[in-house]
Amino acid sequence: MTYLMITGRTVNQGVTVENKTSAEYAAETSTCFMHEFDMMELGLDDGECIRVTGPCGEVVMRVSASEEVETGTVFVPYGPYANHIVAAGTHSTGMPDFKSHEVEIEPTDEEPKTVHGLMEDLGGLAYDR
Amino acid sequence: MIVKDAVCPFCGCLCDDIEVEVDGDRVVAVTNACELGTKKFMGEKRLKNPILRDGDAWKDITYDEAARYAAGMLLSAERPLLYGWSGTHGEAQCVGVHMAELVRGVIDNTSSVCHGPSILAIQEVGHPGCTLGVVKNRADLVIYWGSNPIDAHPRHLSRYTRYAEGFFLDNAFRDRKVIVVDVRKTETANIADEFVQIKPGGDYAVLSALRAIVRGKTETIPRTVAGVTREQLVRVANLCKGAKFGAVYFGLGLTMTRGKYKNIRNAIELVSELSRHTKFTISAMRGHYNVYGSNEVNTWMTGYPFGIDFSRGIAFYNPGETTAVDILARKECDAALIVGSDPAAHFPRKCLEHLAEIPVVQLDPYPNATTAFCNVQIPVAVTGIDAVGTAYRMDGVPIRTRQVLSSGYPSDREVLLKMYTLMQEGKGQ
Amino acid sequence: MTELLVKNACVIDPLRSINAETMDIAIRDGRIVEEVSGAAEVIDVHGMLTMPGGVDSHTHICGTKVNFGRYMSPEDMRAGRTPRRGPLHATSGYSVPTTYGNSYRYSVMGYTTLLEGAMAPLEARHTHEEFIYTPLQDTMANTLFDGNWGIMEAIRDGDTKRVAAIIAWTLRAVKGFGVKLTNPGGTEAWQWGKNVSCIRDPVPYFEVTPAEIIRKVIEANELLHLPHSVHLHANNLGTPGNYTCTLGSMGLVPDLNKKRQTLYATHVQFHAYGGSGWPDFCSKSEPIANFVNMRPQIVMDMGQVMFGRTTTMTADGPMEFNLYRLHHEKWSNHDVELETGSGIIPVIYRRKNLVNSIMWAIGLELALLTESPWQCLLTTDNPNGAPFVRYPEIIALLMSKKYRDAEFATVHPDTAARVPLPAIERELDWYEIAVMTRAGQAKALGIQEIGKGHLGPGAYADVAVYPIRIDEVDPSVDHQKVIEAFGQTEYTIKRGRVVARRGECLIDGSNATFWVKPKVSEAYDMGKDPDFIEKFDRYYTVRMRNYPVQEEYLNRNRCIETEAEI
Amino acid sequence: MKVTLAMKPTARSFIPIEAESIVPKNFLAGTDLVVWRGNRELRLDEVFTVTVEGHADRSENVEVVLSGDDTFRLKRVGEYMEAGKITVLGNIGMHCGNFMTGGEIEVRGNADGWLGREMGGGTIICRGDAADYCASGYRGGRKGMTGGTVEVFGRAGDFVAEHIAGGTVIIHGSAGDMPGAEMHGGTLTVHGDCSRPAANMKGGSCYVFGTAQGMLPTFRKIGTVQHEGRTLIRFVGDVANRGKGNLFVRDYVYLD
Repeated sequence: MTYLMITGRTVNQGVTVENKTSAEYAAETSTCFMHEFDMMELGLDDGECIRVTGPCGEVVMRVSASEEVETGTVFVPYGPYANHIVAAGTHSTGMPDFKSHEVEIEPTDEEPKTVHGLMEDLGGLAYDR
Repeated sequence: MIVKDAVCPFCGCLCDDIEVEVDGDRVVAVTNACELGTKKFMGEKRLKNPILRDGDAWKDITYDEAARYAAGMLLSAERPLLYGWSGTHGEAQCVGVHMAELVRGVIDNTSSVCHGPSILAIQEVGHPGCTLGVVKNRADLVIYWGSNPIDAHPRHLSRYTRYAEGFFLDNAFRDRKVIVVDVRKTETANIADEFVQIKPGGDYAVLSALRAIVRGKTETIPRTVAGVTREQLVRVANLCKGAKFGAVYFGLGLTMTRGKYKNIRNAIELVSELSRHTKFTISAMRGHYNVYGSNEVNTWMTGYPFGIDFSRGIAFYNPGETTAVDILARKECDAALIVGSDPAAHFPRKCLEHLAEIPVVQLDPYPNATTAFCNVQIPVAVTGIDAVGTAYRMDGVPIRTRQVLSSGYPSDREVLLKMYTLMQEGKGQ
Repeated sequence: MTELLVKNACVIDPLRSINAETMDIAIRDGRIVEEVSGAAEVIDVHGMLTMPGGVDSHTHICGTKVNFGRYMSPEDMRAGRTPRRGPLHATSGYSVPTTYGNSYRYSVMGYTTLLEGAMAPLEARHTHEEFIYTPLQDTMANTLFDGNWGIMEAIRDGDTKRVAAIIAWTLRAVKGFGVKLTNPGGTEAWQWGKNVSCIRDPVPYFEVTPAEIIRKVIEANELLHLPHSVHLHANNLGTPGNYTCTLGSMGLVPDLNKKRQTLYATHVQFHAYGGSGWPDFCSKSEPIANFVNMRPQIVMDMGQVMFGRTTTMTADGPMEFNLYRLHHEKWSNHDVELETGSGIIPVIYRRKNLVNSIMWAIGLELALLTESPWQCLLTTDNPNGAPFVRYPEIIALLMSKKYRDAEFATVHPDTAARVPLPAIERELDWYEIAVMTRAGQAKALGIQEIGKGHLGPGAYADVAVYPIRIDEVDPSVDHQKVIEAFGQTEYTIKRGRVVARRGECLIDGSNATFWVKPKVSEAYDMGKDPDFIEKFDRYYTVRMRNYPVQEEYLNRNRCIETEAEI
Repeated sequence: MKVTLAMKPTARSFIPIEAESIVPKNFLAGTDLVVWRGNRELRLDEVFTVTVEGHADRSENVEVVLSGDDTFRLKRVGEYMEAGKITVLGNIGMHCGNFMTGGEIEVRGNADGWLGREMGGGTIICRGDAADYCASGYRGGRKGMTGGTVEVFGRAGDFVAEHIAGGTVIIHGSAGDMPGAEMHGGTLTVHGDCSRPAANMKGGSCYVFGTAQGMLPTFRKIGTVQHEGRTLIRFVGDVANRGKGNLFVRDYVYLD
């Protein structure tokens, strides 16, 4: 199914943003908030894993039911998970389409990667001390 | 020890009434701050010393070694990118500009992925704005458009709008109306007197329609515009025209969606149109505590607020070309210095793939997502916690942050000055 | 110890009544001295015109509003771009250049001291930050009190001493120099989208009139013994027929100070308009100049308009909105809580435009009709009338009837019927120009005693040597030579060092900021006044402890203490 | 005179090369020109194999031919060009033909952003696609293109002809979002589809021969007209802005 993915600030993202190596930050930024009707259609329960495919790749997140999002729309807190699939095009304005991405969502048995894992996938080296 | 009137270095509200209780070199309690600010004051797990990536391992190095590495990297680059700057104090930002001038690099700050589009709009039509206290004391109508202060600027409502006392309002809570415009029914929408829900991508059309209605051209407007009925648009337009003082606060819901700066331009032109009827102002809800400061510093020193390319010696500005995401995604830089931001967490993956290919030095107190792409990371003091310095609030009011504890870490300015001195020597100056 | 001897200078130093005497200027450690040792470095200037460093007593170069003018104008920044060279930083911009751009260009023209014309107290820190990056001039800031709630309340209560006390506390807190009133009362009314039409209109809610604000703040200013007088941007700027309002404002001013004027009326060109609307718009420079000629207690500056593109910026928010409605260009406005406001729009003054042509004439007329050059100083209200780089042309216009006539022939043909300029024969001389560009400005600001604006022993060694010999050039004929000479010094000497030579700045420099600390009695210390503190806490959005500008923001800190009468 | 600039293959670097020196006029005095790769100044022959055939004493008689696989990295080619011809056999980088007042530029491949920015005269032909801000203005500027012609045979990106005040822009394919935004004069024609055309227009004419997606609600419908054998719906606007421009579309869809 295709959804419009919006990314944005949440309190939990904000309180963990200075500690990006924490499990709390990873948990918050890998959460995909979805309307419960859409979840029913995909056969998803709260906390289950989904594969989200965007214009430049895919990433595994966890779904969370939310009344704030409309059907057909999902909300993901700012962070490395959403950005793993956000396209870099800016329409020559400097600003990517952080709030208007079409994504495909399907259930998966895979678990979300760690932030370190995502970074290493792209050629980085995690610092873990 | 309790430090009073400390300044919170989290968001653009830059609340300066924080009480911080310190025990030695540790913050033990924070009063008055929101959850976001409190967590920042209580931050832990700092990087202990500068680190260097050595193949597949990290090794500890000294500050001098780190500064030499950074200076050498910047001096040898053909088009270095100096990015970030919103999470540090103005005095450090000034050194950054001098460095960019000296090595002929590109200097950009996080506004390119925050309110950069707002700046592009202001450059087309100007900006009727005011300080936050003007709204607090006068506004009987506040519109949050594409912004969700409950999550992003939690005290904005209590200090300046919904729950704030106002000199000219007898009963501010009752007399002040709040309208929220968003594609989602956010928590902020729940405390609004009127919620206008727009279809995604429809902000521009709704703003145009409101302008036409304010101008008396209601008959041109279709029955619904981006999911909003004409009746509601007329009601909102009348609320605006009937207000004694109206204030629009807009967020990334306008800057990050389709049309980008054109949305903001349209909102500003709506406010300019309303200014013919009553008093109206508009302001950006800025994220980083000192993103506006980096715009201010860049502007007085280079003439431009962000996205400045010194490759040719003189300053060239063209967001979309000279901004960090574009440069990284197009692989148009060959080194990067990151200060006071975390692009690896906030940029699209394609940008990260280029960061992985070029030398990167970062100044940041904490290990973060960008650390993985660094050749060198240098830990620094946190402005407002263990370093003082100037920051500009979202409305342009400059505030000097306080130092609430001593950690022994050098400030951003100190580290940058060390690098800059080495670079000047390298250039024979 | 560093010593410098400027030999064979043709000196005009009006504060010492020296008019074109050939002499040597001795400098030691940044100050003028009687004589120096044989080891001093010698510069022989071979009879070139030499004056104290230029002083601009009203310019907009640093702070929130100026920077917003830059911020919103990337198209302006495409002009005037230079790369980093040696000790010099990159510059950009024409009408609102970067701080370095302002500083280098002023220095090349021989200016060493600048007064920022309008600083909102709440945003003072910003002005001081930019001063640090204006390295080749000493700076000071006029502080805005036009819409100050505490002051309006004290005036309503008839308590002039409290007005003085609030000014004293604020100047000290924000490291301000002088007291500025911009459209008094109007900036507060503008926070409701309203304005005051002239000096008798009450300010909404506060129920005081601009006339009361002007008079009481003048009295308070003198109670504090501030070096500078009240600096007034009168109500009703830019509207046809506003000269009556200007005369009314000037008529409020008693003569309270022996050393200097009691009121400094700024950019009076914008306030000397006749007519009942744009169709019959005309010059009223004559009644204004006649009025000033009879009142030594008033000094004004020209606010000259020059044709071309510029950016207007002022604390006068409602005026800028009216301009916006005329031009429909981009418009910015910035109201400041409990204090003041500002507005900015870009404009182009065109010769083909009748109104603009009349404005151009009025500024010149004010300078030519005011008998004493000490009472009408040369400014453009930079950049409102024109960027300051146009000063040399203005000097040449004032010195040459021939040049004025040639220019007049190119303006809108109906101008002649609306202005007295063509009939004015007066040509100013070198001495008068020296008064209008440094000596008069220093005297008006009250900084001659601390060594500014003259070359007497003990003065700051700020010297401008212009590449012109006044015994060889007739300014009424050779206006082009005058423009060239004042456009680029042979030497600009700042604090005893040569900082600019023939159009090139030579060093990075380091500025000093002058500010005033009036000493008041305990009873009038607003920092301890419960009512003041309570209102501050309730209605400002910045904590009172976080409001004062720390001395760390002053690069070279030059505090002037005064003994107040309260 | 024909000047052939064959771009040498380079290492895998994407640092843009600013080459505003590549205008016909400059070759009248020889080929001793410089270009800039980032902050490094390079001689023209360090980047190109330079061949000159024939002789000319006027720019009109100079043709510059650019070839090679990496010409997409060249920025500002043809800036301030007054006369003569530039032919780019492949793709060209940003800002080609900035401020051009005369002569002709032909791009056989695709053109990157800001093709013909603030153009005052002359002709630009792009056989492939043009990226964003084709024939547009500069940041904060009042006026974009004021004269001349830009013709793109492929598609155009977003913000084509933004701030246009004069001249002609023709896009044979589709255009992206907001073509003709803020237009106050001149003519923009899009043969294919686009979204939100002529936003906030004050004057000028905008033709869309395909479908206008997300049609703005602030245009007043006048009726149908015949134009070059097509039936188009005529709107006037933008009424949000006291605009008196003409917008013609074959059909349109509101975001309702």
